[in-house]
Amino acid sequence: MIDMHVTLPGGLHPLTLNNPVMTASGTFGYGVEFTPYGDLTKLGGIVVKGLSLAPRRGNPMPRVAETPCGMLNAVGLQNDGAEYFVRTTLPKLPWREVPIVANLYACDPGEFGELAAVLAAEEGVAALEVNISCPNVKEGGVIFGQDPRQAAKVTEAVKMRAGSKPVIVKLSPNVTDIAHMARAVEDAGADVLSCINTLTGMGVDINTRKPLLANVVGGLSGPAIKPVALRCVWQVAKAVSIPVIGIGGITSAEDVLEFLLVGAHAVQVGTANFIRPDFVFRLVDDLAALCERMGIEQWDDFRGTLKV
Amino acid sequence: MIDMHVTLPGGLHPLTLNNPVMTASGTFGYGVEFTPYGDLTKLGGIVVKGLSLAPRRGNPMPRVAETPCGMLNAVGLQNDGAEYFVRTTLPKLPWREVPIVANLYACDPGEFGELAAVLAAEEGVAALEVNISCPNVKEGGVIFGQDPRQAAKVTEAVKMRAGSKPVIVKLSPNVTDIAHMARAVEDAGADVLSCINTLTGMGVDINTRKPLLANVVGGLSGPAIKPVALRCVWQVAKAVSIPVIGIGGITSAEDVLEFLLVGAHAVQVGTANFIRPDFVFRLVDDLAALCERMGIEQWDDFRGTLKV
Amino acid sequence: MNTPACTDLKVLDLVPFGQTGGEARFFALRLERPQWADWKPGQFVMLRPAGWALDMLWARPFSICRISARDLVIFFRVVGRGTARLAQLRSGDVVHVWGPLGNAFAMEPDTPTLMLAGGIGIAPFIGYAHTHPKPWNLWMDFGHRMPLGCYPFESINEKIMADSHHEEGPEDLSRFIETMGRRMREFRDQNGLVLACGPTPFLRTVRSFALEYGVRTQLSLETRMACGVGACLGCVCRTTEQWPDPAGAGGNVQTCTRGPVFWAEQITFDDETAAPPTAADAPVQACER
Amino acid sequence: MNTPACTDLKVLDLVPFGQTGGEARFFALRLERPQWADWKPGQFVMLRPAGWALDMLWARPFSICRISARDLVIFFRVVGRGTARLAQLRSGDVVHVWGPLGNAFAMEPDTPTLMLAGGIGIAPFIGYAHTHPKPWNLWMDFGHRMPLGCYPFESINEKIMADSHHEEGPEDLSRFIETMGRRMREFRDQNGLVLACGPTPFLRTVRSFALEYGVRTQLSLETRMACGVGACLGCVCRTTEQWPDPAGAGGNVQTCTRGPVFWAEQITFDDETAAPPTAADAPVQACER
Ligand SMILES: Cc1cc2nc3c(=O)[nH]c(=O)nc-3n(C[C@H](O)[C@H](O)[C@H](O)COP(=O)(O)OP(=O)(O)OC[C@H]3O[C@@H](n4cnc5c(N)ncnc54)[C@H](O)[C@@H]3O)c2cc1C
Ligand SMILES: Cc1cc2nc3c(=O)[nH]c(=O)nc-3n(C[C@H](O)[C@H](O)[C@H](O)COP(=O)(O)OP(=O)(O)OC[C@H]3O[C@@H](n4cnc5c(N)ncnc54)[C@H](O)[C@@H]3O)c2cc1C
Ligand SMILES: Cc1cc2nc3c(=O)[nH]c(=O)nc-3n(C[C@H](O)[C@H](O)[C@H](O)COP(=O)(O)O)c2cc1C
Ligand SMILES: Cc1cc2nc3c(=O)[nH]c(=O)nc-3n(C[C@H](O)[C@H](O)[C@H](O)COP(=O)(O)O)c2cc1C
Ligand code: FES
Ligand code: FES
Repeated sequence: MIDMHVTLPGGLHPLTLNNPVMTASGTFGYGVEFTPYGDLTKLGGIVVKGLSLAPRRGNPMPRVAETPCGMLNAVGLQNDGAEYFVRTTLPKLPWREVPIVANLYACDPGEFGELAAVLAAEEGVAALEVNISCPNVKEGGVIFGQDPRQAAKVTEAVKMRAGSKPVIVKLSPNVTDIAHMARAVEDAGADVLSCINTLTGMGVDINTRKPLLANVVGGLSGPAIKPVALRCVWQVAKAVSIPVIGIGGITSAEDVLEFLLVGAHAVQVGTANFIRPDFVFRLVDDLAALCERMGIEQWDDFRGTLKV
Repeated sequence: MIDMHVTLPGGLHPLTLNNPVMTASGTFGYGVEFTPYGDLTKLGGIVVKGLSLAPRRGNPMPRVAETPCGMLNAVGLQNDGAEYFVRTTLPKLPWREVPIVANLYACDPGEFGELAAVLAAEEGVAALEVNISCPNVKEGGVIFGQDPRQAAKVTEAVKMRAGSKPVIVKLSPNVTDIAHMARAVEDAGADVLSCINTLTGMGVDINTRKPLLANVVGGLSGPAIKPVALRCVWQVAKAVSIPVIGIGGITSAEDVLEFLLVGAHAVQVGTANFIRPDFVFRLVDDLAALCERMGIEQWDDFRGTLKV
Repeated sequence: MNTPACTDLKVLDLVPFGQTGGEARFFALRLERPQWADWKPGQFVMLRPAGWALDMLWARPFSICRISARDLVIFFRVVGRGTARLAQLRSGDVVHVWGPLGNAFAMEPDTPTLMLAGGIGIAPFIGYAHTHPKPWNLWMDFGHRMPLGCYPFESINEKIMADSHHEEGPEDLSRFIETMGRRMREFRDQNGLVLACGPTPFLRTVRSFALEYGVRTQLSLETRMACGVGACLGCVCRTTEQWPDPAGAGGNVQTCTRGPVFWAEQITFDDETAAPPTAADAPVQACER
Repeated sequence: MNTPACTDLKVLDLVPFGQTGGEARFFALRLERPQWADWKPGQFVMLRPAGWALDMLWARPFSICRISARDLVIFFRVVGRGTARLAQLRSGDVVHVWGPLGNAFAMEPDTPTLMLAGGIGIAPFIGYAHTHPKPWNLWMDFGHRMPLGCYPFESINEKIMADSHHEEGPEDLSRFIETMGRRMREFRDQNGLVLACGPTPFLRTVRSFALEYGVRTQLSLETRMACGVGACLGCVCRTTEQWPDPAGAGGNVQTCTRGPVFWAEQITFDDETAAPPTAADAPVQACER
């Protein structure tokens, strides 16, 4: 039987996961919401809801809408702030048994640095994931993740204050050339890349003539985007030499292997957590069984072995 | 009851469609394939399979794959060439009753211009649609549709040889800023914009460890991409003053109205033609019935009335 | 509060109410009994048939009507794609169910309690009426647009004092609103409790009466829910300065975990800058939530 | 050729073959009779149940087994998601069907004709055997991996001379290939005709024998199809210099409209640089197409 553990090489403290199946930020709350439905320590790792320095109320309602094989969200990063998380929520999490990854959201590089310092200082935080799908308010609102120089700046700012904690940079698919973005943040010091964040989308109601989201546009996620996510992970994994975490539309153990096949070291499961709250726990079991059935004995024998 | 006709303003010869429902290039053959399944003259317009100057064999197999609420294709623009189309196929089409739009594919601006000249000369061709989702072989393979300057060059080249025929430029969603692209081709003289072409995606088979498409990456289409398409059409319609044709994931009359609501003058139906070959004919009837039910009496009263 | 769980339950049967055949829009769905220790009226379940394709990812929230030794019953109305698919369930089909979710209505057996139900909002009150230890302290006013036989009104009417108000035209609606106002004042005068469940416009009215007349009132909110467990933050409502936790005042709280039942003065409907395109907006779904 | 049409047909019944219960993987699907004027053996239909959600957009192609006064019958094997869903059809369900599509097998009543079928590739030969005016000129060799009862072999065997070859191990396979070679030489010597339908590796073998021994041979290809009407260009196969239309030689032609039946020497399997991940590649689907 396969040893499910996976280590993401690089960095001072390489991140070792119980298995390649992590949860994606914003879709698994702070982890604690799911304790009735499964054993958190069974997971590869838990990426918590995006955290900002100050608490945020988020966007007005409605914030979510269902779409064909997917959903739109514009939650607007509602969260209690990093301080509250560190003081109140983190102690409730089994962080010695399962890596907890903090997901960082800020509006300029300086703020990102401060946030990184707060979170990296915590023993219970195993790694930092930088959400660069946010506008740089100081630079006229350009999205960090759509401009290689801005993305590099954020990466450097976080890296500088992250101490020995691995820094994961989460890439946006809403760009002309994702490989270019990936190289830019790799050069800026990222230890790991995760991709993809949501695709920008929109929905409308023809009866009310209103958008489905108060924010008008939002992020598309779910199985609908899996082909785009696989393409991005494949392009990024070829372009960089640091490990990549695949995200986007995973709803089965087969999907997990698809991402590993195109070069990912691990994956994150997002929208599928809404199919049923025990989804990701079952997925870990399914993955072990599938590997057994397919005779996969080591992740290294399978990862990136796509025949092109 | 609503008068279903719609005129796309602008250009020397504004394009008047029987109704807003056109077929999308590459999904309706040359139209003739569908004569057993419906009356072609019922359609708003027919955009034929992409045409190149010389015949093209297209990509090796496999070329298509099903994905959640969508599909991937990498057909590689197999076609008999513009000459053959003009000589053999066009005369079989009821072009006096339904506008036939030629979809142009070439690999450098000069070739695009020649192609435009051949097709614009035909009385049976009502308009030209320029597919800029192709690599510029002379400029190192950069995709025209991902670089505003290249896209503008192609638009100018086509426009120069198109005579009085309206030139529609079909935008790719695989860019950081589609509004920017739209303005670039508008400035270069495009009469109409259509969007979106497919999203770049990929699929793999974990058993064979091979990509699902021989071409490895391909274009994602179908309901899965509708939220992205709506967002693009909304952004583009706000950015330009020429009319926009919405494309992407339409499978119902409600979907058609969604695109009109965000600002499209007309739509094209692609992948839905594979659900059943009489799909688009039924859709025209459904649309008329829906407008009746909703009390929509003029397209102008509904188009672009989204409340944001 | 009881710990929720996620289980697979078989459909026992699906019983149309009021109408039959392709016309039926109201159903009681009986599922196998889940192994939950406990539940309280006002709580709900998330429900997703195992056979649903991934084109529709989310489960749907429904109030628990009853959990007996043999079954779990919910009552629903077809308003859109998800409920239309639920109406196609057959005996033996498997449904993923998680619950019991959310808080519950206040239960004060000795307090005169008025239940205000609008349309399908009657559902949670079935359990409330049936588990209330002193049903003689319970009253109900029920407003509905479809014929009474479409709703499980009888099963409440046989336990407690219940009045139904058929809204067939605008005058009926204003009469019902007037009645609600009068009844709420009556219950205030008795130091009573008011519980309301129904479409958002109805809850808005109840809330404004509650504030105006100063009667202790709870509202069970309907919002669109993706997860039901507090994780997606898609179902939030805006709190007021009356919110018990000062840190949360004026913020957004999850309806699924902090609600669905709220004290009228602790939340507000007013901040919904772009109000959700709820059932009430779409012509076909005008009458009920 | 007859003009195809797209119609909605009701399911009459779905009969499992060979296995029963959850195990069943082989089925005969009987639909209402369509109003088509005519059809020919080797032609096929595209089939998409009306109840399918949009998560699976394409219809699926199946050979026509039979069209009688009362019904249209196809025979299928569950190999993936689409066929698994087809296996859940119930009487009365509606299916969108378009056809008859494609060309057909050559029918030369006086020519000794050998049908070579691999697995589910037997399907089109049912119609062929039943509509052939001189069945005494027809022979069949049928290779199969699952028990014979899984296939509609009996209905052919009662009409014509048919041999079945159960492949249980590698030796059986080489024996069957040997038999096919011998039989094809026999038919060449009689100036006969060979028709083959089955998984691609099987067709490859038949094609190489056809070319080696110089026997007139037709192959019915299986390719993935999205539209079935020649529009998507997803189902093409590569022609050779023998292709009758010089302009098309060495190009790609649609299997759905120019096939599915091709003369062995007019098409090639060799240009499939990245061979499709067909049923034959996946472990669970090793044996049949
Ligand atoms: C705590 C709670 C308890 C509920 N209890 C019941 C019950 O006992 N019986 C019952 O019939 N219904 C109940 N509902 C409402 C029910 O969940 C919705 O009617 C259902 O989710 C609609 O799904 P749909 O796919 O058919 O509608 P959709 O196709 O998604 O939408 C159709 C219309 O319904 C609106 N809508 C969608 N989801 C919701 C939602 N969650 N709440 C309100 N409107 C929505 C949409 O805006 C749209 O106008 C409850 C809702 C909540 C939050
Ligand atoms: C002209 C024609 C006639 C056919 N007649 C019959 C018939 O009479 N009975 C029958 O059982 N089958 C027949 N087939 C094959 C049948 O269409 C496929 O088995 C079916 O489409 C698989 O769908 P799925 O969703 O279950 O498989 P998927 O989940 O899509 O795929 C499962 C496996 O089947 C392979 N596959 C998918 N589609 C096809 C396809 N069109 N052809 C071959 N392999 C495919 C995939 O590569 C994969 O390995 C025919 C195919 C063609 C082209
Ligand atoms: C409701 C919701 C909230 C999200 N919030 C965040 C967030 O706070 N930070 C972040 O980096 N990504 C966020 N995401 C993106 C997901 O982490 C993930 O990248 C995306 O949903 C694609 O994966 P999926 O298709 O598996 O959902 C959110 C997604 C959803 C659906
Ligand atoms: C099989 C296939 C072939 C296509 N060929 C072309 C083409 O030749 N030229 C072009 O501009 N777009 C082509 N497209 C893109 C479609 O015209 C359309 O832009 C896209 O599919 C999105 O619309 P849909 O979701 O309705 O399919 C093709 C799409 C498909 C699925
Ligand atoms: S439904 Fe997800 S937080 Fe309430
Ligand atoms: S299946 Fe579309 S061209 Fe043959």
